[in-house]
Amino acid sequence: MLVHLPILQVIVPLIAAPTCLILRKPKLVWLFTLLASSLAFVISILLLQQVMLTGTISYELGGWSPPWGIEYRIDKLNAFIALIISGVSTVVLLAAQTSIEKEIPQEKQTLFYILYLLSLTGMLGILTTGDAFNVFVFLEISSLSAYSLIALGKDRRALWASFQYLIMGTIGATFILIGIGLMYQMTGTLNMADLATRLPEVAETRTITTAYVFFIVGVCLKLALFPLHFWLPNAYTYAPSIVTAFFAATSTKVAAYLLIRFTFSIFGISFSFTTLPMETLFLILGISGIFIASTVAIYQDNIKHVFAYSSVAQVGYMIVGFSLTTHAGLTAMLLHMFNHALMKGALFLALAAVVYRVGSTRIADFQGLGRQMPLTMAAIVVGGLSLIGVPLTVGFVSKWYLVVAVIEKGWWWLAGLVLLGSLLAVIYVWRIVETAYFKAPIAGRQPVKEAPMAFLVPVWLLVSANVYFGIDTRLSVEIATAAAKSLFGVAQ
Amino acid sequence: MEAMLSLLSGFFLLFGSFLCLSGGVGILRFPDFYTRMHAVGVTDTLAAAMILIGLMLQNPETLVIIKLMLILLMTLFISPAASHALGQAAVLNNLSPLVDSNIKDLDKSTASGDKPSKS
Amino acid sequence: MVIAATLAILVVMVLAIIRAVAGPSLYDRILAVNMFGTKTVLLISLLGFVMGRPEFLDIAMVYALINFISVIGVLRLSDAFNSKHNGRVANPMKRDS
Amino acid sequence: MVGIALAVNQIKDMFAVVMLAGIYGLVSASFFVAMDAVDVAFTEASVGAGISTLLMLTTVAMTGRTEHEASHKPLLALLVVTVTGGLLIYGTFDMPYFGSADAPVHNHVAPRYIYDSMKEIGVPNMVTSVLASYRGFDTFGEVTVIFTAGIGVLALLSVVRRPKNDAAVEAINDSMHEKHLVLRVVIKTMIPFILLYAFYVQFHGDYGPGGGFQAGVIFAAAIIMYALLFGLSAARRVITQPVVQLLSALGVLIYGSVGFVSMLNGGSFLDYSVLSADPIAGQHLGILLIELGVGLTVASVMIIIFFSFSARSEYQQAKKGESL
Amino acid sequence: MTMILGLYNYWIVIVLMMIGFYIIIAHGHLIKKIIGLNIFQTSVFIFYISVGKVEGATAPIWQEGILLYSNPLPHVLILTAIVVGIATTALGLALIVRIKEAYGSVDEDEIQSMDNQDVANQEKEHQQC
Repeated sequence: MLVHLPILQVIVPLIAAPTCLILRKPKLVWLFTLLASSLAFVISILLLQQVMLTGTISYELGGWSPPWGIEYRIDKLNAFIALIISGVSTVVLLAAQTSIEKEIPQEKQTLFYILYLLSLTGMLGILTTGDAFNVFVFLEISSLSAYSLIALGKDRRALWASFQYLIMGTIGATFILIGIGLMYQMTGTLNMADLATRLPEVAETRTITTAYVFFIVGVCLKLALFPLHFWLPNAYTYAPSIVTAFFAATSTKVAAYLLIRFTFSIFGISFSFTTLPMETLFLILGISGIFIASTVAIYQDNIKHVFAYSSVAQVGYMIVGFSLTTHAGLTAMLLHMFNHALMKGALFLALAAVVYRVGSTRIADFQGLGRQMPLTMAAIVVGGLSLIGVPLTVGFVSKWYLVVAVIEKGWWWLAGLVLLGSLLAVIYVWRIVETAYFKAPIAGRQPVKEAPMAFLVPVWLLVSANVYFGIDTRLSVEIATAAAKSLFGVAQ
Repeated sequence: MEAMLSLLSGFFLLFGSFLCLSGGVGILRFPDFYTRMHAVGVTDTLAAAMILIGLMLQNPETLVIIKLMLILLMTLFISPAASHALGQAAVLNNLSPLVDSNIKDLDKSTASGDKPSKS
Repeated sequence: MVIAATLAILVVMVLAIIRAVAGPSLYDRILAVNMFGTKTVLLISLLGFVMGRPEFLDIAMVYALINFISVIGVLRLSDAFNSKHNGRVANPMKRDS
Repeated sequence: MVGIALAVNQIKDMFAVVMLAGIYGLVSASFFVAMDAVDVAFTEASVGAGISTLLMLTTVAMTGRTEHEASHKPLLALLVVTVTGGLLIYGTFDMPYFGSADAPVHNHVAPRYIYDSMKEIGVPNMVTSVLASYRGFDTFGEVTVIFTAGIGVLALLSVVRRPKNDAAVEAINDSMHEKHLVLRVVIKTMIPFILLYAFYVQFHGDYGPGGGFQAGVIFAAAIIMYALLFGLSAARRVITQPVVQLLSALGVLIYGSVGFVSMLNGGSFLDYSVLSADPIAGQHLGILLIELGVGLTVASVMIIIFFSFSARSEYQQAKKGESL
Repeated sequence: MTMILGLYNYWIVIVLMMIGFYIIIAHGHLIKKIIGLNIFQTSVFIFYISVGKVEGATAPIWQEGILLYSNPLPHVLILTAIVVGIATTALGLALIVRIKEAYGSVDEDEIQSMDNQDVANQEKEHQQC
């Protein structure tokens, strides 16, 4: 069965989804979903191991050799990100049952888990596939399920947020489709590896330039890169808490993966960055994303909004790493993807616990929670510290690598800007800490209890991962470096 | 025989096209809904039948002829039924026909059939 | 001949579109759509002959079907719409039937 | 087509717009036929002109007909559109000319599909062989997409049915009977033939245009037609909600299990050649099975979607009736 | 001149795409947005199919004696894409129905202002307690 691991990675959650519809009982379905997700996690660990040992794995679907058939191609990069996503998904699912029971009506819970699994399938499918059109198909699976998941939120604004996301997401997907179509027109192939070998011949043409631009714009819509981020804050805020925790940790990573994959492995560095002034553009967008989104985050009254805008800002950091076009920059970006998944997963999951107890995430409702829910709030504090980039947390590691990469390039001013961005994070995290610990509980409100174990266990799992990978950086750094190296190896 | 068939087929096709065109002119030029419907409803079915028969006479394989027959049958079923439903719906919703005295009414009646809702 | 018929139908299709765009009443549009649908059926059948592959009549059949369904759907739903928005205001013709 | 699109832009009456969109679907389908894409035309006709128009109409009927005057200036939109369009036009300048046979598209991957598929798969319709075998996984993804949509719509629109509403709905349906007598008779006679035709499309997909997806849509269309004229509850009596849901899941599972069986037989996922001793027979079997899976899922999801929409609208009406 | 003849088809497609795109962005009515989305996507489909066309070729269904076929691959891709399109449309419409129920409107601006109202209301509520 080991040969079939690449496909099993995607197929396990995919097959599990319709099976859930047959099982029906929400509790049973939850267990089953958890099982499928953890199975996917195990598979991704095995895959990563295999890739680190033997190099890229290729799996031919349907027994047709590429470029005729669809190929699954696992290398260090996507094995790494698949690990993040299936891992976070499993941990988040641990808490799902308790949270969902309160937030979603009984008869829709089964559907919720199915959509969750499908969304996971879509993301894993995007990661593992080696075929450009297959990317589009799985992108749509993940986004369609994402729209419905977000719309399951209790507030009516969830519907509107979901609709906006649907419009933006579909425009993005159609742009990606146009990009793929143009590439196909010029090269006659859809297989990524094959595209990479055939593109240089036609790289000079205007058509390919257009294809690249369309593809990138489409991906950036999904990535919520700064000027195209409008859908994200509301979608994250009004979605059911579990969904927010899952998406915040994963969905932007997948889009970022697509960006890396197409820029580095398919179009190639020389095309992306010498023919077009992409790196400057990305640098500007990244920096402005960091500052504007962080500033907006400071003025938000809903903590989910705060962290959602902070997500947009964190995407900015990733893009800065990306735009350096150096090995170190890419490593920093990958590390930040990993770390950001850990911290945002922890933060939003802790918020889910707060929603479970308090029923709201407005900052005013946090008054006095520091004493009433000490463990949850402690988790938020650690997550926040990580967001700022305090030493001993993962946030520090990736910021460190980013700054080193920037300095390596000799751009001192940029290093300064990155640090300044962290200062903004200090402000919005401090607001939360202040309300939670230094303000008296709202008078007249029933004192709330600590969150149940179903939340505390996964939250603290993620928090301790935050700290662990902040201290022992060997594993994550090693993988990220290897992945970055392999990307540059392919490109050069 | 061959020539005969193709001649016949040509005749049917031409006649069908003519009917089609007259229907088209009708739908465009007639003054109100019911007359337009008359123009279309009458010509449509026959035109379709003519053209399909003309195609059948083009002498293709049996399977194709069977399919053409099926399409023909379906049109014969569908077209009148659709026209009927359409006309009935128009009547039920008080779309009044254009009689020479009530040119003014036309505006009113179309407005009632096409009334924008408030919600 | 086949080509002549195709051209004639194309012209009629254009006329139908004009009517569909111009309206004025809802039923005019439905009528135009219906006519357009039947003409498309014919066009597809003719195209099959023009291109020399007359096996593709299946598509024409589906068109006929779908066209019918959409006309029915439009009528049915516009009915629902009208009855909903004109509310329970007396509609004598409706009561009678 | 440009004219239609512009008209869609201008007209404010949503009914008219939806109908024009339906015509747009028909026109583009005719265009697909002219471009040799018969399978695509098939699908576009049934989906673009049929199902999606119906769904839109249902929505329009539930939400109201007119559009407000746009209050904000569309200048920015115009700018964005012009830039995008300009970029695309810029991109076309280096394209191979339309229809030229020596474009890279026709010379790299495609020739194998065209010239070897008969030998390798033995199915005359190349679209089917590419769809089901060479790129079978894409189609699996497609089935999953449609399944996702079904579940999503269900999650959004499903209503807990209360018996009290049924009576009111039943009354409306009774009043419908006389009015739609002619149509009812016509449709009652036609439905068996349509279903038969759906099966023909399903199993003839190897030799002509058609296949699981189109057959599923036609099958669903027949049921939808029945529901339109005989009322939702009558249609529900024929096909109950749990059964449809089960079938939609079953379709995906059939597809997946074909993949697993080929995996167990020593091939890779969805490698039909190992399903039988003779690779060609194996391919045939595999394609047959997965088309069945596709057909099942598509038909049942379409029915789910449509039922959810009209159940919601009945629910709204019943609610309104109560409040009056 | 050859360029115009060789590319006009694509240009028309692009014009269509842009009209669809414009409808999505500029119109406030949600259903119209979905229709615009449909037009946009359909135009992309037409583009793909145009790419697959070979002059003088016929539909890719094998038949004795025919040698030149159009490229079947774009057809397959577009079949998939159409399905994706209808899936999106259905979901979008379902959302619209729910939005109408929740907000009583299907106009972008109205909903937006109601949303802002919601936020403001919440603030007020909060200040009261």
